[in-house]
Amino acid sequence: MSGGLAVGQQTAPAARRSRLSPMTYALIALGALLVLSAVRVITGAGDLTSTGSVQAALTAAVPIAMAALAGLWAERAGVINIGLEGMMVLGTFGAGYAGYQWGPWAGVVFGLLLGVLGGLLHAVATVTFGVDHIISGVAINLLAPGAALFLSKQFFADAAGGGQKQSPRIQDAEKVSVPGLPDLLGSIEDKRWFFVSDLAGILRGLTTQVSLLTVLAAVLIAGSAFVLWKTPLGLRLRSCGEAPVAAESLGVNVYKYKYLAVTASGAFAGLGGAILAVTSGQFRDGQTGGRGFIGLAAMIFGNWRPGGLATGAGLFGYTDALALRGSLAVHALLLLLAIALVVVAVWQYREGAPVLSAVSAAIGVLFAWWYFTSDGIPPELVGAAPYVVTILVLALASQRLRAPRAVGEVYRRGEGK
Amino acid sequence: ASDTQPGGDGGTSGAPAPSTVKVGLAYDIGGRGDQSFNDSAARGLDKAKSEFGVEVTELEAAQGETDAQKEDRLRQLAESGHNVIIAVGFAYEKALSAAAADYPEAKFAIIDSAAPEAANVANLTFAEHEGSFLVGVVAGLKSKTGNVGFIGGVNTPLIQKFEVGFEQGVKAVKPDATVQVKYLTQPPDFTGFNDPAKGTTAANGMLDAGADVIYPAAGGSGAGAFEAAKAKGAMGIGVDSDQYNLPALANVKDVIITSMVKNVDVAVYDFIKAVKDGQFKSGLQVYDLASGGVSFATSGGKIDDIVPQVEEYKEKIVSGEIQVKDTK
Amino acid sequence: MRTLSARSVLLGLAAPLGALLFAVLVCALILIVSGHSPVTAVDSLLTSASRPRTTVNSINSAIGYYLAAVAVAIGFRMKLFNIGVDGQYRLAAMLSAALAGAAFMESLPSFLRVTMTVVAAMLVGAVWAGIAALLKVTRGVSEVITTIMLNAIATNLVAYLLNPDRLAEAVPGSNNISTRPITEGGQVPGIAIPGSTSALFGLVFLAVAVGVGYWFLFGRTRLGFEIKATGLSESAAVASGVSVKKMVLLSMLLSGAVAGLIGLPQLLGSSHSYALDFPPGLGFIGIAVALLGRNHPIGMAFAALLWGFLDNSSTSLDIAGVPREIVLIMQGVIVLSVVVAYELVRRYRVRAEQRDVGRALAIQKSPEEVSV
Amino acid sequence: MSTEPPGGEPALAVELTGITKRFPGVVANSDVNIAVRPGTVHALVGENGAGKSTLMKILYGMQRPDEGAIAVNGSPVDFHSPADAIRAGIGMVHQHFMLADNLTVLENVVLGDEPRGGLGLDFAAARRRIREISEAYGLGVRPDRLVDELGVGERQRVEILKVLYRGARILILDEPTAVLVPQEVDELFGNLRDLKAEGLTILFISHKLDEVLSVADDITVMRRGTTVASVAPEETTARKLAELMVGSALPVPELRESTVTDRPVLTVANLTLADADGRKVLDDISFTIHAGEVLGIAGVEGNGQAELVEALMGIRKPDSGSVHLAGEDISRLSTRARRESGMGYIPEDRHRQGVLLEATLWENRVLGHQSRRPSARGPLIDRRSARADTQRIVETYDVRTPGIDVHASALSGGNQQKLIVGREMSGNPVVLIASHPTRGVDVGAQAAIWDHIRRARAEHLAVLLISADLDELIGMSDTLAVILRGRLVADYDPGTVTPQDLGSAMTGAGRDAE
Ligand SMILES: Nc1ncnc2c1ncn2[C@@H]1O[C@H](COP(=O)(O)OP(=O)(O)OP(=O)(O)O)[C@@H](O)[C@H]1O
Ligand SMILES: Nc1ncnc2c1ncn2[C@@H]1O[C@H](COP(=O)(O)OP(=O)(O)OP(=O)(O)O)[C@@H](O)[C@H]1O
Ligand SMILES: [Mg+2]
Ligand SMILES: [Mg+2]
Repeated sequence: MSGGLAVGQQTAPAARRSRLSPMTYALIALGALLVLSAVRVITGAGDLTSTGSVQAALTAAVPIAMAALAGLWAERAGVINIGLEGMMVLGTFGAGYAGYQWGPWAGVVFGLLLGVLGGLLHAVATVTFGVDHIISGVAINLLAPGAALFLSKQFFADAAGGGQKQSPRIQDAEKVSVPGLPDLLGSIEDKRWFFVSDLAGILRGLTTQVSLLTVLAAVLIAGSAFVLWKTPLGLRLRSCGEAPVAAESLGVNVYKYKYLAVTASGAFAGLGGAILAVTSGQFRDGQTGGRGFIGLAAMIFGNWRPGGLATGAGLFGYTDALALRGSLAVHALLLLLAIALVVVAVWQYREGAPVLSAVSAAIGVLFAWWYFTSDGIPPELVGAAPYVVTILVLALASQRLRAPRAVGEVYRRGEGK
Repeated sequence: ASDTQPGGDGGTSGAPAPSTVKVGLAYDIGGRGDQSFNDSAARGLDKAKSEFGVEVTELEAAQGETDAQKEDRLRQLAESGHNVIIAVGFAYEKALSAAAADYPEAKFAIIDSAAPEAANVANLTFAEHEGSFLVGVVAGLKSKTGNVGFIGGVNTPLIQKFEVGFEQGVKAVKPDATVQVKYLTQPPDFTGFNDPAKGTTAANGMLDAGADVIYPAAGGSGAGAFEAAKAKGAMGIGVDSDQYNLPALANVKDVIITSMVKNVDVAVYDFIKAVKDGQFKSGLQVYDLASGGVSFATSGGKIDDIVPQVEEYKEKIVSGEIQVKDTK
Repeated sequence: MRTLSARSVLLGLAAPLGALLFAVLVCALILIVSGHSPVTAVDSLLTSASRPRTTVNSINSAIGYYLAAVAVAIGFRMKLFNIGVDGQYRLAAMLSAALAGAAFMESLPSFLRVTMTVVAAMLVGAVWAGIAALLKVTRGVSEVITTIMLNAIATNLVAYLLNPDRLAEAVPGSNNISTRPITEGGQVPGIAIPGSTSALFGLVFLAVAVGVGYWFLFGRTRLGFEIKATGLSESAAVASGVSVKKMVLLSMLLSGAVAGLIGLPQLLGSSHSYALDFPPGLGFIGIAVALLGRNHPIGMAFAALLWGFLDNSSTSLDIAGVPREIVLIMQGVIVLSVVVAYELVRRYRVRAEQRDVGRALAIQKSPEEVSV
Repeated sequence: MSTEPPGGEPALAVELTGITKRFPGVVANSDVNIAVRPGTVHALVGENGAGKSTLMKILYGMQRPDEGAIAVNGSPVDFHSPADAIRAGIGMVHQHFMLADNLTVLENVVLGDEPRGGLGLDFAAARRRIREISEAYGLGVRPDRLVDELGVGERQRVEILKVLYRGARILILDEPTAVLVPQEVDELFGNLRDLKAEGLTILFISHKLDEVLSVADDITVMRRGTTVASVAPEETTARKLAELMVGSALPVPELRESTVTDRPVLTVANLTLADADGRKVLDDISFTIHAGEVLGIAGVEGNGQAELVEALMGIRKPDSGSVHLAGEDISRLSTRARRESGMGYIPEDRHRQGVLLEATLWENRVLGHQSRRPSARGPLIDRRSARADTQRIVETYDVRTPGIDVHASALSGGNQQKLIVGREMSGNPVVLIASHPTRGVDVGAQAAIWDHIRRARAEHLAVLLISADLDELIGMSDTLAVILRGRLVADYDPGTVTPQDLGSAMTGAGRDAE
C-alpha cells in the first residue's frame, strides 16, 4: 500500500529527468554548505556544523537507515513490510542477549538472526499464505515486543547488571579515526572561519571516532545498491516487485526470491535494532521508539533507492541530533529553512510553477519572521523539528516517487493473467 | 518543605493490626525493572516481604490504559483479599478514589500524589525538588566551567520538580552559572525514559556546549548520559536511588559523584510495616529532607570535600530558611 | 455487498471461529512452554468474562477501538493508509477537551455544549488529516510519510498546549496536568449496568451511529461508491468521471473527522479532562482492528470487542500469574491466524465462484463436456 | 489427419497427446492431440476460451496437465516450470505482454538467463548479444530504453527478442498480432519466415483467420477445449475455418445504406496537446461527426489515438482547441459532466479503464453511470434498478455469467467486453467513443457487438471508432480518417479504400489528404 494512489504525482517519465550528473549533485551540496555556513555565522549556532552534531547525526541515522534498507529489500521484491519496528525490537533483544555475554559483534550477529526470524514469519504469512502485507506487519509489531519483553524477563532479570526490562551492559563496538586528520581539522574548526571551519567540522565529524558499526552500515547500503542493480540476483528480485508473472514466465522462481528478499529485510531490520542496542550500551524494553516507522518513511522519501534512503535517514538524523543537543541550533534552522524556501520559490518560479513558488515564498517569509521576532523555539516544539523538516522537503521537492509496480500485491503461481 | 514530619495532617486510624497482611502492589507504566521509581517501590516491597514474610502480588500497568482499567486492577486486588494495596504513580489518582471508597477495610497508599483524600488512603509524596536542590549545590560547587546540564526523560510536572530544584541549588552556590535543560520526549511519548541513545546525544550536546556536570532525571536513558560523561571526562549525578551502587551502572559508577535519592522503597516499606503494626496513617505524608524521604548520596567519596557545605544547605531547607520552588 | 447464500454465511462464520480456535491452541502452547498452566489462563479469562465490570470496561474500550477502526477503514477503502489516526485523535481530544471545559461553555445548555465539543473534535481531526490529504493531491507526497510525521508533530503540539500558560491548569499537589475539568453540563452521563461499578459510556450510541453511517456511505451512496471505485482502480475511476483528487480529500477528511471522535467517549464519559494519562495509541490499535474486521462495519465491531476483552482481562491473567506480555503475543497470534483463515476461506470462495462460472459456460455450450 | 509424419521425415518438433486440463468446473482442454512438424509455422485457432492459451501454457510449463503426454523433438518431457521448457528450447510470447515497465529492455530480456561477469551481471555482453539478435532479425530494439517508453509494436518485438535470446528452437506466439497494424504484421511475418528458414518451429495463435491462412503451414482448430480439426491452409478458406470454430458464418461487416444525417453532433476544432517533454501528441485535430455517422480513425498505435480519446472524454486537458457536443461547448466540462451530457466510452484497455475486476457485475454497470438513473437516485445508489438493468444487459448482450453478483475478474475478457459495451450503450448516448471495441473478442461476440453499434447508429448515434482491425474500420465506418504523429493526415471513402491504402497512409508512405 505504500505504493498507494498515483494521484498528485507528476507523470513525467521518471527515468530521464531524475538523472542528475554527479557534478550537479556536487554543486548542490556546495551551495547547501555555503548557505549552512552563512546561517551559522549569522546565528552563531555553531552546532549546525560542529563535529559533535555530525557524529550524533550519524549515530541517530544509522539504525533508521538500516530499517529503511530493510524496507527497500522487501518492497523491491513486492512485499510491504510494516513490521520493521517489530523486527528491530527483536534485533535489540538479540543484541542484548549475545552482546553482554560475548561482545558487541556477537550481539550484532545475534540481533540480525532474530530479525531473520521475524522476516521469515512475515514471508510465510505474505508469500505462502498470501495474507495482506500490512496486517501481517501489524501482527509482527504486536508479537515482537511481547516476545522480546517475555524473553528479557526470562534471561536478564537475574543476570548481573541486568533487569527485567534491560540487558546487562554491552561493550560498544570499536571506534576508528582517520589518523592525523582530527587534530588538524579540529584546529581549523576552532578558528570559526566562514565555510572553511564548517567544512572542517563536518569532515571531522565524519572521520573522527566513527563506530565500525557505522562503517558497516555504509558498506551495506552501497552493497545493497550493487546487489540489487548490478547482479542477476538483484534483477530477479526486483522483477518480482515489478512484474512477478513476467518473471515467472521466464522461469524465475518468484516465491524463492520473495522469501529471500523478505528474510534479508528481516536481517537488516534486526541489524538496525542490534546496532541501536549496542551503541546504547544495552537492550531496553521499548528502546526502538518508532524508528522502524521512521525508516519506512525514509525509504519512501528516498524513492525506493539506497542513496535516497540514506539521504532521508541522514536528514532526519541530523535534525534529530540538533533538536536533542540544544535549542539554539533548531532556532537557527528556522532561518536556514527560510532561505531554502526562498531559493525553492525562485527555482519553482523559473520552472513555471508560480503557485508553488508563492506558497514556498510565503512559508519562507513566515519562518524568517518567526526567527527574527523570537529568541528561541518553545522547548516542547523543538522535538518536532525533524518531522517538520521531512514534510517540508518532501512537499517542496517535485514528486517523482515511484513505488515498485506490484508492491503489496499477493502473487500466486500459475494464476497470472 | 511545608510540613516537616511525615503524616503531618493524617490521623492514626485506631484500626487494630489485621491478622494477616496480604500486600498488592500496582505499578505505573514501566513496572518492575524500569530502573526508576517503580524499581524503588519494588525494593521496598521485597524488603517487607523478606522481613515480615507477607504475601505479595505485583501487577503492572499497560501503555495507553484507561482509568477504568487501573481501577479494575485495584478492585481485583481488593476482591482477591489483599488488604494492603499500594498504587505507584499519580496516574492512579482517579482509579484509587473510586476503588478505595468501596473497600473501607483495606488500606491503600498512592505514591507521588496528594489526591485522593480518604480515611483509608495514605498519600506518599516526595520533595524531589529539595533533594534536587542539594545535588544542584553539589553540581554548582563541583563544576569548573560554571556550566551544568539537566536532562529530563519526559516533560512532566513531576520531572520539572527535579529541574527547578536543581537549578535553584546550582544558582544558590554559583549565581551566574548556566544550567542547560533538555527533555528527551514529550508526553504521551514516554520512550524518553527508555532511550539511552537519546540520553547520550543530549548529554554530548551539553558537554560540547561547556557543561561538565550532567544530572539526568531520565530513568533508563540516564545510562546513556553517564556514558557520554565518562567518554568526555565529565561528572554525572544519579537519580531516584544511589546509582553509584547500581550493578547496571557499574561501568560508569566512577563518573557518578552523587545521587538524588528518592526513598520510595522506604515509603513503601514503612507503609506496609505501619499497617502490619496497626499504625496506619491516612492522608498526606511528605517524604522530604527533614524526614529523610529524599537525600543526597555520598557513595564513592567523590564529594567528601564539600559534604559539610551541602549539609548546611540541607539544614537551611529543613529549618525553612530556604524555600525550594517545586514549579517554574 | 453480495446477496447472502447459505454457503457464504457458513464460510463467513467458519473463518473467525476456526482461527480463534487455532489461536487459542498456539497460545496454550506458548503458555505451556513458558511454564504456565493454560487451564488457569482460560479459567481467569472466563471469570473475567463473567465479571460485569470487566464486560462493561471491555465494551467501553471497544467503543474507542471501533471508532479508530472505522477511521482507518475509510482510508483503506481507497488504498489510503492513514497511520495518522493516532495523532489526529489525540490533538482533537485535547483541543475539544479545552473547549468543553472552558468557562464560557458552562452557561450553555448541555446538549449544545456536547454537540459543540463533538463538532470541534471532528473539525480538528479533519484538519490534521487534511494536511496530509492536501500534500497528497497537490504534491503527491505519500500519506504514509506525512501521517507518520504528523503523529509526532501532534505529540509536540499537545505537549506545548498542555501547559498552565496555555490551555491547561496545574492541579495543586498533583503531579498530573490537565485541561480545565468539564463540568456536569458538558459531560455525557454513562448508562449504569447492574453489578458493575463502571457505567457504559453514553457515547456508545455515537459509535453505533458512526458504524451505521459507514455502512450506509459505502453500501448506498454515490460518494461511497466513488471512493470504493477509486480504491479498486484509480484509472477506471478517472475514466468513469470520478475526480480522484476530490475523493482523496473527502475520504481523508472523513477519516480524520471520525478519528477526532475516538477520544470523546472516554473524555466525556469518564476522564472529563485531557490529562497526561489520557490513553494514547488507539490509532494503532484501530489499524489492527480494521484489518481484523476486514473493513466491514460488523466485522470491525466484533474485532473491537475481542480486542477490548483481551485488553481488559490482562489484569486477571496478571493476577493468575500469567505475564501480561503473553497477552500481547496472543493478540499478535490471533490477528495472524484470523487473517490466514480468512485467506484460506477466500481462496475456497474464488474457486467456488469459478466453478459456477464454469457451469454457466458449460450449460450455455453443448452438454458433452460438462462431464469432468 | 495430416499429423501423421510420412516415413523418413525427422521427429515431430512437438507432439501433444491426450492433453486434458481441468480448472475448477471448467474443462479448459480435454483430450487434445496436436502434432507440429519441425521447421513449420503451425497455427492454432479457436474462439475465446476455447483453450488455446491454456494448452500453450501447458506446453510452456506454466501449467501442468491433468492427463496426457508431451513430446519435444521425439523425446517425452515433463515440465515443472517454464525454466524446464526454456531448457528444452521452447519460448513463448504471451497473449498479454509479460514485461516489467519499470525495467529496461535489456533487463527484461536477460532476466532469468543473465550473462555473468566478475561479481555481477555482464551488461556489456548482454548489450552485445541483444544488438546482434536485433540486427539479425531486423527487430530494431534499443537495449537501454525503459520499457515504459515503448509502443506496443516495439514491446511485441522485445517479447520476440526475449524468446530468441534464449535460443529457443520452438516459438509459441499467443495472439501476437492482436495489437499490430498491417505493416507491423507484415514485418512480424517476415521475421517468422526468416526464423522458419533457419529451421525454427513456430506455434501461432490468432483470431485473424486471413493472417493465419497467409502464414501457416498447418492449422489446428480448437473448440471448447478440444481439437476439432487439422487442416492445411491451401485446402481451406477463412469462412470454412470460422465454421469449424463456431459453426457460424464469418461475419464480414459489409456496408449498409448510409444513415448519416446533416446534424452535427460532435465537433472538434484545432485540438492540440503536448506531452511532458513538450512534444505534440495531438496536433491541430479538427473533425465533425453527424448524427447517425460512424467516423473511423485508422492509425499505427501510439500516434495519438489514446490521447485524442482521453481529450474528448475530458480525462486529459488539451492545450488548445474546442469540443462541441450538439452545439454545446463542452471543452471545459469534467469527464462526468461529459458522460452525463450523453457521451459513451468504450476504452481500449478494459482492465485499466473499463471494469473494476474486484467488483460485482452490477457494480460495474453502475461505474460511469453513478450519477444517473437507473443506477442512482440523487446522491444515493439505486441498487434495485441498477441490478435489474444489469440483468437486462447480461441477457441482451449474451454475457456468459452465472449471475450479476460474481466479480468481473471471473469473466473472460470477451465477456467483460460485452458487459462494457452494454453499459456504454445504455441510457442511449448521443456520441459513442469506441476504442478497439472488439479487440481479442471472438468472432461470435464480434458480430453481436457490431450489430449493437449499427442499430444505435440507425437511431442517430454518432460514433467515433478507433481500431487496429482495418476490416472492422472499413466495414463499420461512414467516413475514414488516418492519424499519424498526432495529425489527421488523410480522409478516405470506406467504399473504395483498401486495407493496403490505409496501411501505407498510416505509416506515412501514402499520399497526403485530398
Ligand atoms: N487460471 C485459470 N483458472 C481457471 N480457469 C481457467 C484458467 N485459465 C483458463 N481457464 C479456463 O480455460 C478456458 C480456456 O481459457 P484460455 O485462456 O485457454 O482460452 P483461449 O482459447 O486462450 O481464449 P482466447 O482466444 O480469448 O485467448 C477458459 O474459458 C477458462 O474457463
Ligand atoms: N488467473 C486466473 N484465475 C482464475 N480464472 C482465470 C484466470 N485467468 C483466466 N481465468 C479464466 O479464464 C477464462 C478466460 O481467461 P482469458 O483471460 O483467456 O479470457 P479470454 O477468453 O482470453 O479473454 P480475451 O479474449 O480478452 O483474451 C476466464 O473465464 C477466467 O475465468
Ligand atoms: Mg484471450
Ligand atoms: Mg488466450
